Amino acid sequence: MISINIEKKLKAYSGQQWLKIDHQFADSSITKIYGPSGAGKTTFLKIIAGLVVPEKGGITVDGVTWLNTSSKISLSPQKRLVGFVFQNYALFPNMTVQEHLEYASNDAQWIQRLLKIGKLETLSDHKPEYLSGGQQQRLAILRAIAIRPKLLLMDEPFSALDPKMKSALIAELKLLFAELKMTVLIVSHNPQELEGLVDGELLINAEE
Amino acid sequence: MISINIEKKLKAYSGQQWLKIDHQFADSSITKIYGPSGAGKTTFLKIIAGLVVPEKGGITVDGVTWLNTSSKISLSPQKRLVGFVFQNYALFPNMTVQEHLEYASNDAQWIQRLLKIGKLETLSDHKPEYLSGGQQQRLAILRAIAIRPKLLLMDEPFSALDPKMKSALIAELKLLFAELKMTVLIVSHNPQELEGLVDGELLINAEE
Amino acid sequence: MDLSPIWLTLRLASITTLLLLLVGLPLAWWLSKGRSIFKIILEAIITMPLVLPPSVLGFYLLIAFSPQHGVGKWLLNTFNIQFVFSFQGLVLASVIYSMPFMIGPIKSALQQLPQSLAQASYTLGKSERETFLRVLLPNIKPSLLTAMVLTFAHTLGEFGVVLMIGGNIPNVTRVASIAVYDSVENMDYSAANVYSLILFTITFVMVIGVFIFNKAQAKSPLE
Amino acid sequence: MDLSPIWLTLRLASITTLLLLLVGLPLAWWLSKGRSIFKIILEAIITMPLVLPPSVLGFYLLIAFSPQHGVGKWLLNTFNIQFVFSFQGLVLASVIYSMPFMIGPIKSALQQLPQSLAQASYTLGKSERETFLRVLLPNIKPSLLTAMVLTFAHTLGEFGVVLMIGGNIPNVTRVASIAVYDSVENMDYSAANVYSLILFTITFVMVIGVFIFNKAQAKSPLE
Amino acid sequence: QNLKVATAANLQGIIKVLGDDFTKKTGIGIDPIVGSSGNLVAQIKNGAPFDVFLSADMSFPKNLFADGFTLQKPVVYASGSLIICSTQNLGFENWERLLLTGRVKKIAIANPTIAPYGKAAEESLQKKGILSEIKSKAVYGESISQVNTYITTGSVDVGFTTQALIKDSKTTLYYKVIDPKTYSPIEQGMVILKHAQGNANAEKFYQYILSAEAKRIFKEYGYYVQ
Ligand SMILES: Nc1ncnc2c1ncn2[C@@H]1O[C@H](COP(=O)(O)OP(=O)(O)OP(=O)(O)O)[C@@H](O)[C@H]1O
Ligand SMILES: Nc1ncnc2c1ncn2[C@@H]1O[C@H](COP(=O)(O)OP(=O)(O)OP(=O)(O)O)[C@@H](O)[C@H]1O
Ligand code: MOO
Ligand SMILES: [Mg+2]
Ligand SMILES: [Mg+2]
Repeated sequence: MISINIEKKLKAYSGQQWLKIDHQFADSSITKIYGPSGAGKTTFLKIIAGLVVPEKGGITVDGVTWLNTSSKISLSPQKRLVGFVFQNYALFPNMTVQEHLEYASNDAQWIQRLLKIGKLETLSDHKPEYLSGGQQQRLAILRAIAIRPKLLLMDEPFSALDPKMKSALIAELKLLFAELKMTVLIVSHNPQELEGLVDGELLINAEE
Repeated sequence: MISINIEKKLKAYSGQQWLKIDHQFADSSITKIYGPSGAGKTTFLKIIAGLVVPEKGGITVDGVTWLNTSSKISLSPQKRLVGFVFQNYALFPNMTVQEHLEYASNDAQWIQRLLKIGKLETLSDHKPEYLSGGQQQRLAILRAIAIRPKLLLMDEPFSALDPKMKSALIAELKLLFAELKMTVLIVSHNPQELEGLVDGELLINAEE
Repeated sequence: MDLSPIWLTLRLASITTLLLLLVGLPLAWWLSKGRSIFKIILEAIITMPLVLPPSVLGFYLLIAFSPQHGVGKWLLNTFNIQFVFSFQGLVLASVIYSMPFMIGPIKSALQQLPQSLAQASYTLGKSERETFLRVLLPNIKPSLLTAMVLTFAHTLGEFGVVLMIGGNIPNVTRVASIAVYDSVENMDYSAANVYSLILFTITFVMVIGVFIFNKAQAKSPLE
Repeated sequence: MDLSPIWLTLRLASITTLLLLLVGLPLAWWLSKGRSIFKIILEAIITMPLVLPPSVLGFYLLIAFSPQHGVGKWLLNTFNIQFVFSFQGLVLASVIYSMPFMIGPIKSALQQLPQSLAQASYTLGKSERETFLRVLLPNIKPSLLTAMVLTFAHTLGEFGVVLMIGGNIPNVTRVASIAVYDSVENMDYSAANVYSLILFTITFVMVIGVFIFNKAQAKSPLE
Repeated sequence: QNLKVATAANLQGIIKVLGDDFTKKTGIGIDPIVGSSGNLVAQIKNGAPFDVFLSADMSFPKNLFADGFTLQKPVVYASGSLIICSTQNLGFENWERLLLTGRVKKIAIANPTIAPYGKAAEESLQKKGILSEIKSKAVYGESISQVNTYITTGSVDVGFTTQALIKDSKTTLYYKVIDPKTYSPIEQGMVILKHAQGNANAEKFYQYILSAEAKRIFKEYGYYVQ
């Protein structure tokens, strides 16, 4: 189980906002996170991954303390090892599709399977620059899953995919999540796209 | 009226694909462009804007030849002056929201109006780095419109916006398009989001 | 102690850096776009002065601009300009000598920028020049500053070339590096130390100033 | 004609560039991350050798490493290492002297990379070191090459420092720049020309090679 | 307008004394341009605005004269005196034996191909029959000034240099004058350059350098004068 209770100041709008979250995520659950633009969804995911540190709060995962601001504990991103699909993909310009996955995993069979899931087999030696928007986004998803994380954080992971591609991919991912017993948090703006996939929702709305 | 008839080789998949388009867009029309990921939608828009040159074909806009590969005519992007919303935003890291719009237009009132349409008034002195995904996307839209283009090309312009924000923005844009008599091409993966806005559709599907 | 070499040096370094900004920026930009074999060769030529021992470069300049023959004679007779043993000669030599320091870092930084930045600017109707000045350059500011600091400092410390074509004439070509060298040769180590210390301090202050200015502009993480 | 100065010079420049890669890369990387006042000062100190006239830097090194006293004496007695009039001394001096050329361009290029690259790598469980080597460095390859070319070439052309602490010993410290200088002094201008030409050619070929290698890797537009 | 006097590096110290004395007597100021003789010649041949050239040897002035850069034939104004010198008190009574012992690890000599003092030192070593044995200890300076730097900073154990160093140096030095019979005289020549055509002051300076007062100063600095 993942327990999160954090408070983070957002510098955003002229005034000041607080991102306050107090929530538990059950093991192997898949949760949709939504809320207005700029409310702090991305920030929330980054806090969980250890990329941003909140002013106050704690995170406990299966009994292990990842973060506790009062006792100054904060595990590094490397130790937390969550899968992270960045909203802007954050692909490595120097690596081909294949190299991205090899960077994340040593298992050649696993990589083959991922490429097939993302329908990128034929593009495996292309660099991000030569990929279309949707192809880039699929690569970002595959890279995050490649490390077989126990916890997967996805920031708007399907926004650049056409409906057919999207539903095929989601069907595959659903099986994969179950197989690997992943806990998954998905930020999404689209009310319908996650139907049948998620088993919970969390609304993020910043407070003044 | 905009007449387009082009052929462009896509290096993509292991084999070779051709992007072949032969289409007319009526003045002040709003067209939705859709098709599978990697089919060439972004490439098509870049060809119209003059950022990519096709192997063969021509583009004529209101009687003016923008492109004619057989007589080696190709107007520069600066001369074509289309509004372009890039799929990855392509914001300028060195400029604040306000500066982006000032770079595109000298009209202070116009800029104020745009900021309001994009709900970015309170963020006007933030740089892209400090904006959320949705805020960045709205800035990209505003910047493209700021030059009051006769032709506006939008590549997945609403993918990072929450539904409420999106429908409010689309309503505003609809008025603006009519007011400025813009011809608009919108690439979108979402079957519903453009309902009521567009008056035509174009399917792009690469051929072997 | 005679401080005129310090002023002369500062004047030389500032003028050189300024000229190289004017010449080097467009050149670096042009070199960063595409790569014909012609550009590669030009770039190699620009890099050359770096590899020649300064005294040798100075020697070639001395011969090239000697008022006794060839180019130097023609320049003297036609324009009454003499490049050897004159301040403008030092400026010319420094510009040639420090060119790669200005061009190199800027050019490679430009190459590393994503192409979409320039493209976005073009669709806004901006010329290549305006795009360069208002979009590309501001986004490589750290490299630009590095290039300027390297150029300025390198000119301050220039020695071999000046030794050759300068002639060590007080107030005209007797720059600080030569003054220090003289002091060392003269075993007047305290004067050498004072000159060195002044040069040191100036650069130190300059470099720290640049970094602090840079820091004020640096990206801060979310927290 | 005696070609040993050329070989010696190439050896010196290669070793210096290699050492500076090993020392300079981690240092540039460390400097590019965040900016404490301590880092700023350290960076200013690294930039210093650039601004000191080479002969003066050489003079200070001479005093620091003189085997009669202080550090030099201790080194000689303890490790039997002597830095004046020896090849390792030239290497040390060149490393100090060329350090800013390696550090500057790399550091600023690293600063210009988006932070999300490193972040993405961290979430994949990669250490900072691995992230640096496999993600950050490859994405600043043009700047890395610029830094290496500047360092190599600058060491080739180094003169004043070697003049001071080298002692012009054939096969040990008599590098090409000194050989050229001697020829000029001796009014043997043809030998000077030959040496210069060889240096020229080597760098020219090297620089062109690097650029062509770079070109093969450069991004090509969609068309 | 001050006279511009191109001055060989070994005169670095003495030229100030000479210059001050000359100015006191005539009211004419001088700007010494100090450098190695070879370098100064290269500059003179390429248009350097110098009036008088005081070289470290005769061959450079002769070369200038032959190429027509001077107003008259070169004259010898002084001859250099070679010494062996150190910051340590090693005992120079039998210096040729000393150089062979382990107490001396590095010996500074001016580059004999370009500096007359270096040529003289090697000649002397040759005469003593130890040149080849000490070759591995030799360290070469580009000019006599550089040899002086090596000696005074203690970078070398001993060095061969000009006696003028003793007068200039602020540190204590131990030295012995080398027997002038063991090397050919280090004759230093002077010329008035074309640039000084019609400049009476240059002629005055030329005469001063050959005068008895100047000779006294040269002698004080250890130079031989007729
Ligand atoms: N690096 C940063 N430093 C300071 N403030 C930031 C930074 N990045 C984003 N912000 C601000 O913090 C707020 C929350 O941003 P965040 O990216 O978490 O929003 P979001 O919920 O993901 O929005 P979206 O749906 O538009 O992506 C925004 O208002 C934004 O302006
Ligand atoms: N710079 C490039 N050079 C060569 N090929 C490219 C380049 N960019 C994209 N491609 C290839 O061309 C094809 C068309 O790309 P394009 O970006 O136009 O697709 P798209 O229809 O916009 O897809 P998406 O909906 O995923 O954004 C893709 O298969 C892609 O791999
Ligand atoms: O010109 Mo000198 O006096 O041989 O060094
Ligand atoms: Mg977000
Ligand atoms: Mg696309």
